[in-house]
Amino acid sequence: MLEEIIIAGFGGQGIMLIGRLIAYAGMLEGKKVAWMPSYGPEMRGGTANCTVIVSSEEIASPVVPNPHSLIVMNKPSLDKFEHMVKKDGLIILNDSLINQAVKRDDVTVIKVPANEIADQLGNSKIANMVMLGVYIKKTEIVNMETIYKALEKGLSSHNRDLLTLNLQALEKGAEIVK
Amino acid sequence: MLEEIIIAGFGGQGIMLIGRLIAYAGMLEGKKVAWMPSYGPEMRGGTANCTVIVSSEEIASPVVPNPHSLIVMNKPSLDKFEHMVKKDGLIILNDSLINQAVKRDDVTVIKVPANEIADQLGNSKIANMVMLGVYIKKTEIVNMETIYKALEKGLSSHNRDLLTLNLQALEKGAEIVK
Amino acid sequence: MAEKLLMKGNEAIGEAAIRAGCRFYFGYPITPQSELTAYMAKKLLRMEDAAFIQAESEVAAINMVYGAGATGVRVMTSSSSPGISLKQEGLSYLSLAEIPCVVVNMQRGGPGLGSIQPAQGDYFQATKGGGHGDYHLIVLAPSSVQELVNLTMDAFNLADQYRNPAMILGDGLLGQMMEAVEFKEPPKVALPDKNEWAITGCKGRKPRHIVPFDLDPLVLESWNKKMGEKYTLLKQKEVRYELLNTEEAELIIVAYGTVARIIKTAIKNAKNEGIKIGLIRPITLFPFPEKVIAEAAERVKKFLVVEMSLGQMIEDVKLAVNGKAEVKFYGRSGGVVPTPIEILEEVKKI
Amino acid sequence: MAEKLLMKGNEAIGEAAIRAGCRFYFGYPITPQSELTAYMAKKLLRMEDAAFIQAESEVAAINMVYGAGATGVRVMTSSSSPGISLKQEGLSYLSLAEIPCVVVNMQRGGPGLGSIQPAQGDYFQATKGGGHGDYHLIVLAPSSVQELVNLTMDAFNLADQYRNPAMILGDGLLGQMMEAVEFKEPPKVALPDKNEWAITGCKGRKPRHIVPFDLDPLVLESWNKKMGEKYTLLKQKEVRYELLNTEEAELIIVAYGTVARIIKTAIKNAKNEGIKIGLIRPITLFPFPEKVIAEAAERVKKFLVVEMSLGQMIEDVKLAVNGKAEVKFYGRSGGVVPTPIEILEEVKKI
Amino acid sequence: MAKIVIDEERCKGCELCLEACPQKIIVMAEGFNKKGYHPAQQINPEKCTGCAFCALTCPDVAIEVFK
Amino acid sequence: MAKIVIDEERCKGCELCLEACPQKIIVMAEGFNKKGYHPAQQINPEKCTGCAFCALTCPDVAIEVFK
Amino acid sequence: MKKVFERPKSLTEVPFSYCPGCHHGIAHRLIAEVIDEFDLREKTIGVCPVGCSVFAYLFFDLDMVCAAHGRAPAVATGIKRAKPDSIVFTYQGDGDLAAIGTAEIVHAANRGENITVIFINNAIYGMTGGQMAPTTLIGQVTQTSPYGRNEQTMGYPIKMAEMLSTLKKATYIARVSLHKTANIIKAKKAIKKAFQVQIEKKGFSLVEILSTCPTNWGLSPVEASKWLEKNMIPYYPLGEFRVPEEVK
Amino acid sequence: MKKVFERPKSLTEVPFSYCPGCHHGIAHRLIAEVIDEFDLREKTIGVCPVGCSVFAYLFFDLDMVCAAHGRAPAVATGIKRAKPDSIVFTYQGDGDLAAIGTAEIVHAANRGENITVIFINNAIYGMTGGQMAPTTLIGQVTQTSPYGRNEQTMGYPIKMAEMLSTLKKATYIARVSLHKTANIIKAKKAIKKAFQVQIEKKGFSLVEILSTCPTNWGLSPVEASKWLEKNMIPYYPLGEFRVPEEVK
Ligand SMILES: Cc1ncc(C[n+]2csc(CCOP(=O)(O)OP(=O)(O)O)c2C)c(N)n1
Ligand SMILES: Cc1ncc(C[n+]2csc(CCOP(=O)(O)OP(=O)(O)O)c2C)c(N)n1
Ligand code: SF4
Ligand code: SF4
Ligand code: SF4
Ligand code: SF4
Ligand code: SF4
Ligand code: SF4
Ligand SMILES: [Mg+2]
Ligand SMILES: [Mg+2]
Repeated sequence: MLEEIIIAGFGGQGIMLIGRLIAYAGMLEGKKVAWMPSYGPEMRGGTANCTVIVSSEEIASPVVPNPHSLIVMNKPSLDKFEHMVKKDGLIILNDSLINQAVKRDDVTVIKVPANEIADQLGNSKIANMVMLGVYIKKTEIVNMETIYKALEKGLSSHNRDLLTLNLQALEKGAEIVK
Repeated sequence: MLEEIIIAGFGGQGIMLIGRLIAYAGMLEGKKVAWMPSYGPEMRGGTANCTVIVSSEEIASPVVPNPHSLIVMNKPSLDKFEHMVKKDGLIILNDSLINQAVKRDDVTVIKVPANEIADQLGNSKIANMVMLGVYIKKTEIVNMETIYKALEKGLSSHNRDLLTLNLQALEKGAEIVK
Repeated sequence: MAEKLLMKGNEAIGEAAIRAGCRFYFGYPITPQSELTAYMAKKLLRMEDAAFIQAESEVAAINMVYGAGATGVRVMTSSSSPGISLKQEGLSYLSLAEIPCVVVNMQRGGPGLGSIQPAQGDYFQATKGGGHGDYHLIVLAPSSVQELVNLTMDAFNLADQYRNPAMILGDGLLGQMMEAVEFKEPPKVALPDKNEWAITGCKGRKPRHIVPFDLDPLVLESWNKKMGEKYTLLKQKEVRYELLNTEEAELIIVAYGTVARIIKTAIKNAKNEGIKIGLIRPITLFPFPEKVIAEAAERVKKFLVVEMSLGQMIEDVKLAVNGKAEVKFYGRSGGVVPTPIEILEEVKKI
Repeated sequence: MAEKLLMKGNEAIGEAAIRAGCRFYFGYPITPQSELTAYMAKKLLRMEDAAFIQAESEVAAINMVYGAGATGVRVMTSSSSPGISLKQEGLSYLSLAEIPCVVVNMQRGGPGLGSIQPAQGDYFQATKGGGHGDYHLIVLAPSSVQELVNLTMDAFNLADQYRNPAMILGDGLLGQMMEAVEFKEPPKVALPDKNEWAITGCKGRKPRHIVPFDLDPLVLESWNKKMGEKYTLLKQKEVRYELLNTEEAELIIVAYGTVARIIKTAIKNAKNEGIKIGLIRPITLFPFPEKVIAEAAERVKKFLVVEMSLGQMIEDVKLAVNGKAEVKFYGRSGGVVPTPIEILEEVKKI
Repeated sequence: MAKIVIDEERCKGCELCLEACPQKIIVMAEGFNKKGYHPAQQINPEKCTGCAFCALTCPDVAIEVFK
Repeated sequence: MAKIVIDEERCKGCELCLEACPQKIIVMAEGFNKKGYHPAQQINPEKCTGCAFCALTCPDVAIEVFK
Repeated sequence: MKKVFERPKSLTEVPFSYCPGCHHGIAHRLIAEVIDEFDLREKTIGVCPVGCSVFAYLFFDLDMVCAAHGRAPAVATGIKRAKPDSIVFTYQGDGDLAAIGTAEIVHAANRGENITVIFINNAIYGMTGGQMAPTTLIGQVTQTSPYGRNEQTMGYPIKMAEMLSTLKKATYIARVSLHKTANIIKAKKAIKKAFQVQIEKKGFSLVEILSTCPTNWGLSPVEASKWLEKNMIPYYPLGEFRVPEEVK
Repeated sequence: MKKVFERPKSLTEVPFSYCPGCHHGIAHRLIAEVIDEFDLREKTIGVCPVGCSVFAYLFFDLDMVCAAHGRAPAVATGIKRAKPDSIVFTYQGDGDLAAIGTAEIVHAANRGENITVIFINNAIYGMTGGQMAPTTLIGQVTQTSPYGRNEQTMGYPIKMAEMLSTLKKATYIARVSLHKTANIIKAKKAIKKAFQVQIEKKGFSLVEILSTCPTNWGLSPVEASKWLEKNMIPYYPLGEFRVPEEVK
């Protein structure tokens, strides 16, 4: 089993966090994991992305030119990463900020109005969790429960107040996947 | 023709200057010359020495492990350089400051009471010129006149006031060599 | 078995250093190693008999290392390419003074301000001595977060054992990525007694000096020779490398660090296509595993060196191969990380 | 024929630089190159449209060079080993920014504070790039005061022609010794127009930038490649060396700078004893004269590399020889200058 | 009579102009611009004095003022 | 009753002690020491007050004072 | 209607890459306006530092050179000495100027280099993600002062304007702030004076600008401006520290 | 008779390698006496610079470390942080401290490192043969100011004591001179206070010592002391610039 994911969006959308959660959950489930951020001043207002690999075997190359899945939260990132996704791969896109169609027809596309859902839940910052919920439910790369655990363990104390809210967002996301 | 000389003494005794004068005079007479000082904090109160090479051919190695001639103006320098002089070479030593015999018997030794002579001339700083006078007269490596010319040209304006005195010292030195 | 933690490479180094007994860290922020500086701040500022200083510059940092190291404590600094350049004078001093310390370089694209993406353009600087004079750092090149941990611990031991600065030569990718790591007890090795030379105030003994100069060239030369002997010893005793498929290989790739991991994927893919590639991964860059390469060159006639640079380690590979085999090069630079696919394509061209 | 002057090597460089049109000098004193700084002060402080600054440090000096060089003027700095180490970050910046300039290193014994006597321990630093990233300086190695003059003039031309920093790699002995020199007109070569890139204020044109970074690795890589091409061109077109007795030699010594002169005496003495030694003296250390060495290795099976170091250039010689001949080494370090006698003894051992 | 023109795409929604405007006639728009920010927006333009405080304060030079 | 002892071989003939001595009882010797300097020398030792000004001023710590 | 406020000519059209509400943008605009008003665009050479403003060359429509971290004053010195008729300014952060570049700024000021230095004091290393700067306030939490800056081990925030004012050839030294419109107007006046000193070849001029870094302070831009007013200004008094007679 | 003046224990028997009349020797003796008087010899670590006093390790009978040129304050910081109970002093020339080492001294002072700095201001680079120091006086001829220091291109001599006194944690800062016996006595008092500040863990202390370099000034030792009095003291006022309440 080998899953390679790229997650991309604006800096500040919580891109890095959901990547870490997947990696952490993977580790908790005994898999090999690697998480690799884009870094540098891109973080300031620009775009941010990270790569996550979850695998049953030792991970050799941490560089993923062709991910199976793409979680994408803004337009520039869709432009940048769309063509990289493997044939028969998965693109989950944040419909709230991307009013643009995916050009490829050889991949599965799920459109998520993540910001709207997050706003409904009362905090626009948790759009990322909605996306994560969709992704986990769809791929079952790890159990949703492990993600909950990861959230509990992995969130800094500062963010912990938001735990319930985060869980709600995850569920909302999962609900989208019929 | 190849002459290799080491000149050594205390910093401040004008060691470097007489070396430069030989080199400069050599150049004026159309020979190849090289002058190489010891350098660094040795200059501060310690010992100083320089190597001069005057040659009719291109000078290859500027490093002279075994000079033909040694002009030596203090005891530590005699200790340091005596053994290096070539067999049948020449040692001119400043008798005023070195009350120690040369141990070797395979070299020519000339003892010069340079400081006394200089003091008599009224300036203890020109002991070096006395030594130079001895050396030139003895070896005739260059003409004494060329040394005069070198002195005129080569002395910084500051020292030029001392020109006559220097010439006198050179002569006094030359006189020692019968 | 110790608990597994998901950690960034940079933070893992910090934790490993602390577990190896390092209580003194002097550094200056720079991407992509800043998390290490931050980690040391977080930990050391709360520990007894410890110090963390964000120095005014890399120059100051390496000289603080020099001062602390001179007292015999375990001490570390870290930076990335431009900042490491600023430490060159200091590293040259530390080497002659034989002060053990660990220096981390999380390389980024260069030269100049370059980019902040991973690169391997500082190989020459690290292994040949970017500072003046004859000296070498012990240079360790990890290729995973776990190896960052292990080699950091080893680096402190090697530094102490040989009284020589040791460098962890990583890259931005290693520093930034997270993997699961375990912290085992740092390896216990017999180490020389620092009380023989450390500067601690002359209570109960004759005063000591750490003076990295001697104006008598013969004395200085004798020190140079002593250092030279140390390097020879390192070459005899401390060479480390990893081999993969070198026995059946028709072509051997030599690569270190991050690149070596990518090569492993390429090798796997190649196998599927029936192409037999082997990998020699130097783990110590100085001392360089020249013997194993020389031996391989007796059997295998094609070598490919892959680096994230215009070609630096290739010189050491060629020196080891010594004309016995063809040595080709493939490199990406400026912060570009090669993919397994392009490497396989390159292999096919040979 | 121009008048002969008896000049110290350091001062001769200064005079040559000024005659080559250099009006800007930024430096920091260090033995054994201080006379050069002093010479530039004496001359430039009395010239129009010129500047001399004793910078607050070597770091500041190289960055002043960067600023002045960016405006298109001919500019120089100089130092000796430890001071050159401090310039490594700057040299890396200058290289990527493609700012021409001339840097003089009058090497002394190292590492650390070392000694102040002549040495050649900075060969790696000079030729491989002691700073971070892939870059090379143009490195010229004179071996007499006259050659210091000639190569200094050439260095300015080469720097301008290739938009690359050029280094004069001398040593304390060359800087301190006096020999007779002539100053001929600096060679006139066709040079690219600096008005194409110099930063002078954007009057009458679009603004320009000198920005030695790009966060897009692909862009930075393209710059790296462009630099790589420049180095290839240098290797094709600018290699210089001197040959002595290489035709009849049974053993070839490779040596540069001061050491090469000493070898010449050794060769002469050897001839008297019936021993046939040849000399290959690299004048450009980067680009290194690898071809002529490779060719010689086809004929001559014994090489001896002599350096005032523990052995640095020997790696380039071995790379050129590529296993075709045996390459031995003899070195003195710490500021010790080998004598013709000991070299001849060494030869006899082979 | 005065007016301001806010360059929506330059605006990063920092709200400094809101604070700066003495007339308090700048608010944040509901929608997002291409970069994902809610841009600033003038309301009650008739109250604008053309004092340019908003423009002087805008870190992104996103505002022009006419009078 | 006071006296000073000048270490001839340490003395570099700088003459600072001459200047410093309120009694002006230090002069330079005629001869040279091993390093080639004329060392300082006390005259009229009976005038010495043991004030140690000479010693305090000597850069080479060449003077000891007894009282 | 007439345009009464527009983008200065010395800025390009490129949108700033700074974070929302970051004062770097305001400082940029003020400099550009001053250059426009003195009509210096064609003879000005800017030196950008390493810091968030490393990208300044994209935003100023001028000849620009990017210096190594901290070395902008040395680079500017080289430029100015080679081209004495140009107008040279550096733009530097507090990490750049007050930490790694301490020697360069002190000696450029001491030599009285005829350059203008714009010094952005935002009490933090912005670019590298929020480490302690020499100007970070006591108690301020940063990546490298995670328990707040502690004067016992880290010393007090350094007052560069005051320190440099002890140097005789530091002709014009002022400290201003950008947290309010009124201060922005004053800041521009100071920048103008600084350039005027250079135009008149009177020596070294420096304007220290208290600025926000909302991102690394962890505050909204509006909160950040308030934090600056409340915390920075009491410690870093605004005003002119050195003024040449004729420019007063 | 009793010995009323003898060689301090913290000096070795090795004769100083300094030029005749050079004040470095006096400064060495004063430091050694202070260390003796506080009985600190066994816990003191000295840091010598690169400069004529690079040889200080031969003369002090103490644990000594030689730092790279200018970096003594950083080296001392490393030592002191690793061994907080030791007494650490640096001994630095004006090239070392006021030129290449500017950043290190400013930040050691600003951090309030609990070390003592002895700063020998002899207005010249002695070791390297007489180049201009940042402290060289206007008009003074040196190897690199062959027509005299000119404030137009080289700036004014820098007053380090004054500059560092603007830093809050620079606890004790004084300037003294060695040109006369009376001054030597005062100098020792200042050095003693500086060490006392360190012993009491009160922070950074520095004594700037005006000294002669007869060799590179081209004067006899006696003339040099007079030159110092006549030229240096009017520009570099003697006195205490920073004194902690309790030590006054
Ligand atoms: C030699 C070197 N050291 C460190 C860095 C990393 N670095 C880049 S910017 C910066 C500091 C930025 O802070 P500041 O100067 O305050 O500017 P700001 O981003 O806050 O505007 C550092 C340490 C570097 N590029 N080069
Ligand atoms: C990095 C470096 N740059 C330059 C030098 C050369 N150097 C040695 S001592 C010195 C300056 C000495 O002057 P100062 O600090 O005033 O001490 P002094 O000799 O006057 O006591 C210099 C420039 C060096 N050793 N290292
Ligand atoms: S010009 Fe003045 S009144 Fe009008 S919107 Fe701007 S700040 Fe408000
Ligand atoms: S100040 Fe400018 S960037 Fe900020 S909200 Fe107003 S218009 Fe937008
Ligand atoms: S002790 Fe006083 S009186 Fe005696 S010699 Fe010395 S200075 Fe003169
Ligand atoms: S002060 Fe000391 S060194 Fe100088 S002359 Fe007197 S005794 Fe000699
Ligand atoms: S990190 Fe801070 S200083 Fe940098 S752009 Fe963002 S807000 Fe501005
Ligand atoms: S050169 Fe000057 S400072 Fe150095 S020892 Fe001689 S007199 Fe003293
Ligand atoms: Mg900042
Ligand atoms: Mg000095």
